[in-house]
Amino acid sequence: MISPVLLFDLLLGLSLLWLAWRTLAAHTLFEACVSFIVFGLLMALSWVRLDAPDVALAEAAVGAGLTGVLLLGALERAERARVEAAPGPWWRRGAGLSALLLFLLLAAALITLPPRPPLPLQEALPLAAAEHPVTAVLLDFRAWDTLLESAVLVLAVVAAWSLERSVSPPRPAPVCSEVLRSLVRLLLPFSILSAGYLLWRGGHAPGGAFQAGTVLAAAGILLLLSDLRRPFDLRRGYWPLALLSGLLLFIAVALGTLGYGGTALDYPPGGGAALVLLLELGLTVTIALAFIALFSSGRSRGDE
Amino acid sequence: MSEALVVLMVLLPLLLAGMLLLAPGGWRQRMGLSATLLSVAPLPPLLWSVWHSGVVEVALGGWQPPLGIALRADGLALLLLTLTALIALPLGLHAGPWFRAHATVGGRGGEWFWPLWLFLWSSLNLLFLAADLFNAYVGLELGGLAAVALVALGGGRDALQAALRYLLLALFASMLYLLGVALLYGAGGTLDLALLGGRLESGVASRAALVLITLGLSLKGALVPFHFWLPPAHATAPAPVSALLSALVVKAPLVLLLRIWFELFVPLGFGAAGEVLTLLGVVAILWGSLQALRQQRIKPLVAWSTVAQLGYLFLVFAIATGLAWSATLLHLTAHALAKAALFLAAGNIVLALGDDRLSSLRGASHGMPLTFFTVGLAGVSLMGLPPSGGFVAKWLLLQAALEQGRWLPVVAILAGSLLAAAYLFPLLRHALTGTLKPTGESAGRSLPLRLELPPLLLALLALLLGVLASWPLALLKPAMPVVLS
Amino acid sequence: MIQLLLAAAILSPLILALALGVQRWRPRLLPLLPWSALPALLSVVLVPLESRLEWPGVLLGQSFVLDEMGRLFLLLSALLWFTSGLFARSALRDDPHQTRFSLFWLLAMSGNFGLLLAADTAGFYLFFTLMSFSSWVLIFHSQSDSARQAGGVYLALVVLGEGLLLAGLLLAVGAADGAQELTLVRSGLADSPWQGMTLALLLAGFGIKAGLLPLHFWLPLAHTAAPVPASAVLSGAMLKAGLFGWLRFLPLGEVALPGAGQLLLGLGLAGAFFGVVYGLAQRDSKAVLAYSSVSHMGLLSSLIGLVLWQPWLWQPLLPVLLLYALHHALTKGALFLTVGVARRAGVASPVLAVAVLLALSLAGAPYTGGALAKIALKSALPGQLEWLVWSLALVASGTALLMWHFLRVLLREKGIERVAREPRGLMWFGWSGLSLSALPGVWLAAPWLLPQLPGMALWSLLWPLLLALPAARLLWHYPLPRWPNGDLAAACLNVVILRLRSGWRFRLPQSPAVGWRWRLPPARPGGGRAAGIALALIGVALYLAITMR
Amino acid sequence: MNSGLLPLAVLLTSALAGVVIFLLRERQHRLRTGVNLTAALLKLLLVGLLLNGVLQGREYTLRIPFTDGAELLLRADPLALLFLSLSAVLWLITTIYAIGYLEGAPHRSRFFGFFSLCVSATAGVALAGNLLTFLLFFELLTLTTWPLVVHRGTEKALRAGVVYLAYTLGGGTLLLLGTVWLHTLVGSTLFVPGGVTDPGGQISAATWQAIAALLLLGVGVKAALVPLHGWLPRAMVAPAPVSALLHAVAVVKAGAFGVVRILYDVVGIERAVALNIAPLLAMLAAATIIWGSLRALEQQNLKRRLAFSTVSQVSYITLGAAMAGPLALIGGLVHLVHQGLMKITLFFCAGNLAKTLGVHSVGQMRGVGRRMPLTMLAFTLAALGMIGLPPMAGFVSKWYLGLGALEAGHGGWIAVLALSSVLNAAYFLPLLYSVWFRSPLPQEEGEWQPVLQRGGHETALTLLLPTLFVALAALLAGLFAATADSPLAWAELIVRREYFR
Amino acid sequence: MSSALWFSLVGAALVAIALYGVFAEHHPLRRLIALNMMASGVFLVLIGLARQLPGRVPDPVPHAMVLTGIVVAVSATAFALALLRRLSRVQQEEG
Repeated sequence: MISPVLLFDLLLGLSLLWLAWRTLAAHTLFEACVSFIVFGLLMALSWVRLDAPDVALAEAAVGAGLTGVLLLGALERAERARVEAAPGPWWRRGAGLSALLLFLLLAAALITLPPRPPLPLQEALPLAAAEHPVTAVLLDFRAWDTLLESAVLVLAVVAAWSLERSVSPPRPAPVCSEVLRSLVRLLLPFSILSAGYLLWRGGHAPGGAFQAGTVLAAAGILLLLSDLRRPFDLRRGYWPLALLSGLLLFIAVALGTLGYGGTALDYPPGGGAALVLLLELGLTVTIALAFIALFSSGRSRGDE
Repeated sequence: MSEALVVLMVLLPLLLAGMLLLAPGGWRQRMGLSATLLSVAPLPPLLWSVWHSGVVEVALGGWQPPLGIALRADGLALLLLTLTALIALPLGLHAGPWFRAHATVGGRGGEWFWPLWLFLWSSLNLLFLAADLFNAYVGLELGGLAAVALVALGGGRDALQAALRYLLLALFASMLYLLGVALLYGAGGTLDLALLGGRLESGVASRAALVLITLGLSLKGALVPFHFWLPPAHATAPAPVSALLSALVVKAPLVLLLRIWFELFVPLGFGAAGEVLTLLGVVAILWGSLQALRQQRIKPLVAWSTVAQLGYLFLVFAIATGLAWSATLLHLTAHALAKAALFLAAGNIVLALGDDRLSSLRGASHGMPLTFFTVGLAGVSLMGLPPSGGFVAKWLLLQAALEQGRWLPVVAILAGSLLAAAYLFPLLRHALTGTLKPTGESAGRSLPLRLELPPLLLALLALLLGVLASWPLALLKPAMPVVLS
Repeated sequence: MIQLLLAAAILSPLILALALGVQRWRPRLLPLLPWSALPALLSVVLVPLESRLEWPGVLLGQSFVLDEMGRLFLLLSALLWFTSGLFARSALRDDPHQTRFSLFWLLAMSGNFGLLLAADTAGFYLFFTLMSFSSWVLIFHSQSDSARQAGGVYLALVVLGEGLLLAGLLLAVGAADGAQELTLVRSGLADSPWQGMTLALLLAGFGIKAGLLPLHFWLPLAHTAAPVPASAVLSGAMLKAGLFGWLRFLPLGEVALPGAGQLLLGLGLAGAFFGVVYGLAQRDSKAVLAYSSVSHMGLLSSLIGLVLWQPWLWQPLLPVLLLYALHHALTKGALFLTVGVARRAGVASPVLAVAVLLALSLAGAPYTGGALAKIALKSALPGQLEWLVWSLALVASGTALLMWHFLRVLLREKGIERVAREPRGLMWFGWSGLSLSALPGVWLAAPWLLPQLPGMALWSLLWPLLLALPAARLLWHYPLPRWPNGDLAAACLNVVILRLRSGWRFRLPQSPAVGWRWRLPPARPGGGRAAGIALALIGVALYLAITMR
Repeated sequence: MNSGLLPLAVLLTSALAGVVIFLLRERQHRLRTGVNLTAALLKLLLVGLLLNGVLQGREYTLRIPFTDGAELLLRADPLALLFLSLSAVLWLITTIYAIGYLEGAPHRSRFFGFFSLCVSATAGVALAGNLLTFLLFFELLTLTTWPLVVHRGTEKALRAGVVYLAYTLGGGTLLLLGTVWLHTLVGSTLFVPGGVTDPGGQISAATWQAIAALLLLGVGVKAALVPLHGWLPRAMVAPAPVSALLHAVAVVKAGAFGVVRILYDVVGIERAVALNIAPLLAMLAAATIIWGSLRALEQQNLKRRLAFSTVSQVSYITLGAAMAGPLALIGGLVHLVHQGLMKITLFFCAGNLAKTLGVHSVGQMRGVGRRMPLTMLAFTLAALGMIGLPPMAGFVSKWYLGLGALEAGHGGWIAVLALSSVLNAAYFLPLLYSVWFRSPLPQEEGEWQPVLQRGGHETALTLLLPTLFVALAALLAGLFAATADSPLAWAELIVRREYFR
Repeated sequence: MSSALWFSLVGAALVAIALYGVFAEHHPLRRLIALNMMASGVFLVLIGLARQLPGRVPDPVPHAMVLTGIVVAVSATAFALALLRRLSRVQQEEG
């Protein structure tokens, strides 16, 4: 008899697929964006089912939330973009064929996958700079990946800035209802508080820089949307330094450990945890500001 | 000490990029060149130590590979790092004045070029040194994004359109690659290339991984059926950027594929799949050259020539001998130098003449003799005529193909070099001769030496490679994959 | 000393020719024209037989020898060049192209002497070519229409001759495995594997120069078009050069070649008769003389053919041949000069007398040089060749008839080229010198050549002349119609000239111009859409490639 | 000077001169002439040194590593010296001629730069010790001569340039394939008089034929064998010194030299005869001789007629080499020098006519003998030489070729030689006739005035003296062929010492 | 059929659907959404693989990879959208 949990997973998987199909077959772009956001939420749910709390948090905040906001922000301009002619029916059938073949290949591979030897985690974890395994991997074992990933983020911001021709400050949001403003005033302190908690918790439990950063970013974007404060331009003043702080800090730590111990990112025995926390802090600030910059870059005065 | 140098090769450009971003726009252009010079600093000592004491392994974060990430600086990596540095210096010299000249035309690319270029450079260095597959993925993404941003610097409608199509295809290709890596991780339990070799056995998973990784990387490496994004992107990008793209960026995925193919897949017995890639390489040479013959404008012609020349690099998969491997890498180097010189020179021509149609080249060489001499030299290397590096590479490739008695690559190589002559000489023919334009005004304002010298330097390097071919070959010999030697 | 004289014989005309190149020295050098033949004349007398002159460095190892045959031919050539040179000096004094004429006159003379003395094949070929090409300018000198036409025909044949000769000489030298010496080449030809081909080439090559029948048609055209001294030398020295070539290269007396011998004999006799008949139909005195030369050379060729056929005849016939050649060269030269004198100064009684004497000598009247040669010939011929003797007699009567016709034409032409000023003495000297050497000279040379003087069989000499008388009368009433000069050539030449005039140029079939304009259709925008399918195809191919292996 | 440096020095003198001249600006023509002449004289001196060194049997080799498996080798053997001395001497003369010819023309730095590079490439082709080096310099020759062909920059020159490239690059590709194939099979492509040693004997006859065909066709393009000669007449668009260089000294001679090298030093003449490669090549050469002369007959432009005459004349060398007999090879090799001397004279005269009188077509040459007597004298001498009349140099080589044909056992070639002489006469003698014996065209059609001004030279001395010098050289080379230090003697030395012991 | 394998298969299906979306659609925004879905699909496969390890604690490395992947995907999407906006503005200006 199928256990209720398995039934739930089955339903969840099928609804995911159906929703994906609906997103692609959506008539209007807006409908596609909205269904994509819902798809993101369902994805977060499936991460929970797969015992991946960190990923669930990140997916919910970034995958669903932030991407959705960006998509909606760009929606209005995207509808007016002139597009090449749609590919003919034969091309679509060809694409369908290759999709099917790809699925068969993957399914066969996944089903016949031999069990792989386990990673020597048990011995290494106690030595890691953080108890929570995911954070340990992220910021100790594979800290190099995280460094480069922050570089990718900063690069995305720089690239978005390089597209702007005229350097004009972001224009104020259209008039928005008072309800939103009051809601934002309520939510802001809570989000900062929860971001701080998530950051602190990352060391030993699911959480960490990514999730905290994203929450802060959400708060910032709400602030922008609700027009509570004069729109600030991240390209002026100290903001670029703040934006780059995560990356520069990471590189500084890498060079420091290089100078100190001879191998980059090899934390000294005692100070591992402290350094990780420092790095997490830097990452949070960078991620938050980066996402805010990415959101606001599309809405500068020159746009409308 | 040399471990530090390896890490510095990747981190230094990132750091300098960050610092440049903090500097105001005007300053960036001046600091850009010095940042490029600084980034090259760790290379000579590293080259010296690898030349003498062999491969340098770096386990980042102190953790050995199954857990941590490793960087391997072997002969192949060093050759490509040196190549990148050799191209970066003249390019840096050329980009400054080039963008300033364009600044007057309303382009603001100058200040954003330097940070994006440094990000790209760091990603290239990472890709050449990476021994960890996921790390390579992040490197590919970093490089892809930076390259697209650089193409978008062109600013025009078709530049942006080409950039968007390039970005979408690059993301798609990275996803395929990541899927392949996932399957490998699923089967092998580790992401390190060297360790994976021992842990995999030829099941459906590893075969699927081969198919996905090969598709992903050949899409990023513009092998013929997936080449359509390259010509518009390289033609519409600013000249220094298209030089970078054609010479280095489009080759990094191929180097990664070469490593994975010969260190992972061939030992598993999947060598036979190389026939497909070589066949596509042959098609690439012929199709690219024919298309290049069609072009009426300079930069699309040079871009299509890249598509053709990339075909040569895929011939090694079927021939699979040590000689073919080193010949392919030598060809990669020679093509990189010559193509960079050609693109920079093409940029100069378009800058001086105002439009890049081939027919308007008549008598253009009066104003800029050096530029057309560079086009000549670069042409000689692309055609594989002695004494250029291209000739040596062609000679070794032909020898490797003939040793295996494979006639198709032989015919393709020879036809390719003839067709190269066919589409390159009109470029020279129009320019060298003929009277000035009917309107009588000079065929284009004469260019300052600062713009004409760097491409000449690159072209001379391409020729020098022909004379000193034994050095890179010696560098490559120890790094030859075990299955080939 | 001897070597110096031999060298002077060949080189003096050459040096004089080169000196003429300088503008300032010309007035002083031109009078020296005839005297450059003197060294050759002296060397005939002073240089002992078989003395050699070696120039190892020149060309392919050049060497010269004066042997018996060479000496006789040198004698007749030198005499002719000297006397005609005198005649030319006065005849061409006020001719605008005088320098050019004398330049090529000297080159031809040097070629002629070098040819006679050369002892190696390459040298022989060098001087033979020099003579042939420079004589073309002499023929072409007056640049009138007939002169251009004659020059063109002569040049074409000379070039053809050169080609044949080169091939023939190469084959001959090849047979003598690379030896250049003429004597070795001659003996080598006897057993050479390509004997037939070599003989054919040599016969044709020298036949053109000697006026053998099918290749003779340039001779009358050239003689009529050339100025008088040039035609004198042409008929005298140059025709004999062809003969000399045969004597040098053909293995006469060493091997029996019946085929070639009979062919040459037949062609020679045919030429002899044809010359006489066609000569009678000419109205120009020089044409008549030219055809008489064709006839005589035909005779000589037939004798050579005879020797080729019956080698044992070589010993007795050689001196006769030499005497006959000497007599014909000198007499014909004198006759040509007579024509020159007659045309310029009219036919005064002494001129007429000498002309008649020369004609009789040529026809072989008794007590003349001609008779001497004819009798020597008859005595030398063996008994069983009776028909040959008869035919020779017939030719003799024909010649007599021709000479009668010549005298009639000459009388009609007297004084047509009368020049304002009285011709200077040099012309008379030249003419009289040659006539003297032709008439009594042969008598002096005969004993020196023939072992013993044959008796003067009067009757056998007289009956041909008598036979000629009724024929002459017959001709007086029904003269032959006027046939075109240079029979074979005239026919095909007109066709060629018409085509040339109409602007026709030598055209090869034109290969289609391969200027392909291969313009590809313009490139259509990126085939991104195809990538979807391409992915599937290549993915499947990769997968199958692994599994199928 | 140790043995290796001398060949390198010979190569570098003209190469460096070329580079220096490139850097000179257009108006520094005195300096440029100085550099040009010193380089030419220096090279001549070095070649002289090399010549008597080789005469005494000293060995000059220089090895440069190319890739691990192959190396570049420069070696001065007698055959190389023959071609090298010809190119060195004629380069000096052509340079003087070019200086005079291009007085006041644009782009002279570019011209003389490529001019010297082209000659160093020729020197490289001569001195190459193995097939790889030969190929390298052979392709360099194409690169350096192309700018000379399109020097004028007119539309016609450009088209001629494209055709030239299509042919020569095609040939180069065939040569490359042959070389690589041989290299992979045998491991080294060293020039060995008896032909490349094939230790394992694993090269089958068919492979040898294929390789020989590839190599010979590759070289045949520059040796202007019949189907591959199309580029030569079109390349006549180039200025006269270039045509002189292309035809007499560098390109065509490199092709013929290549044929000899490949037949005797790579394939080996016994093997070539055994696999009937040599007879086939001989037939092709004979066909070229006849076809070239026939085509020359119908050309009205003087330089095109000379070009087709070159097509036929160069095949004498190929014929001589292909007849596989000592005498024939001597004839072929000595014709390499003689044809060079005679043809360069003809082109200098054509250049003089074009430069001073603007005469280009055969029709305009009527009566030009009076206006330019010395040039036309040189022209006549060279023309007679081409026909093969003694005492000119052409006769000597034709004579040896004839004897060689007989020695090799097939007399048929003599017919070809004789026929070609007649054809040569057919297209040269009318020229001489109209030059000397016909009155010039009336004033307005023929735009040069017929009478030579008193006292003035017929044309610039720098144009006249080289012409007369080479004409004299051609005459002396023929007249004194049998002396010890004539080209003929050197050719005999080569054949006797290297190929037919 | 463990739930991890099921989710991996769902991921594979998602990748397939996304591939169809990338090549069948023509509007860049739709193709971008398809690409994001493909990323999620790949991450599902990755995490699915992580789960198959015996013992309770799932293998953290795929989790770290997915986290990095998500950030990279979102930054790429953001840049793509900025590029799209810029393109439509330029198209509008140039008419």
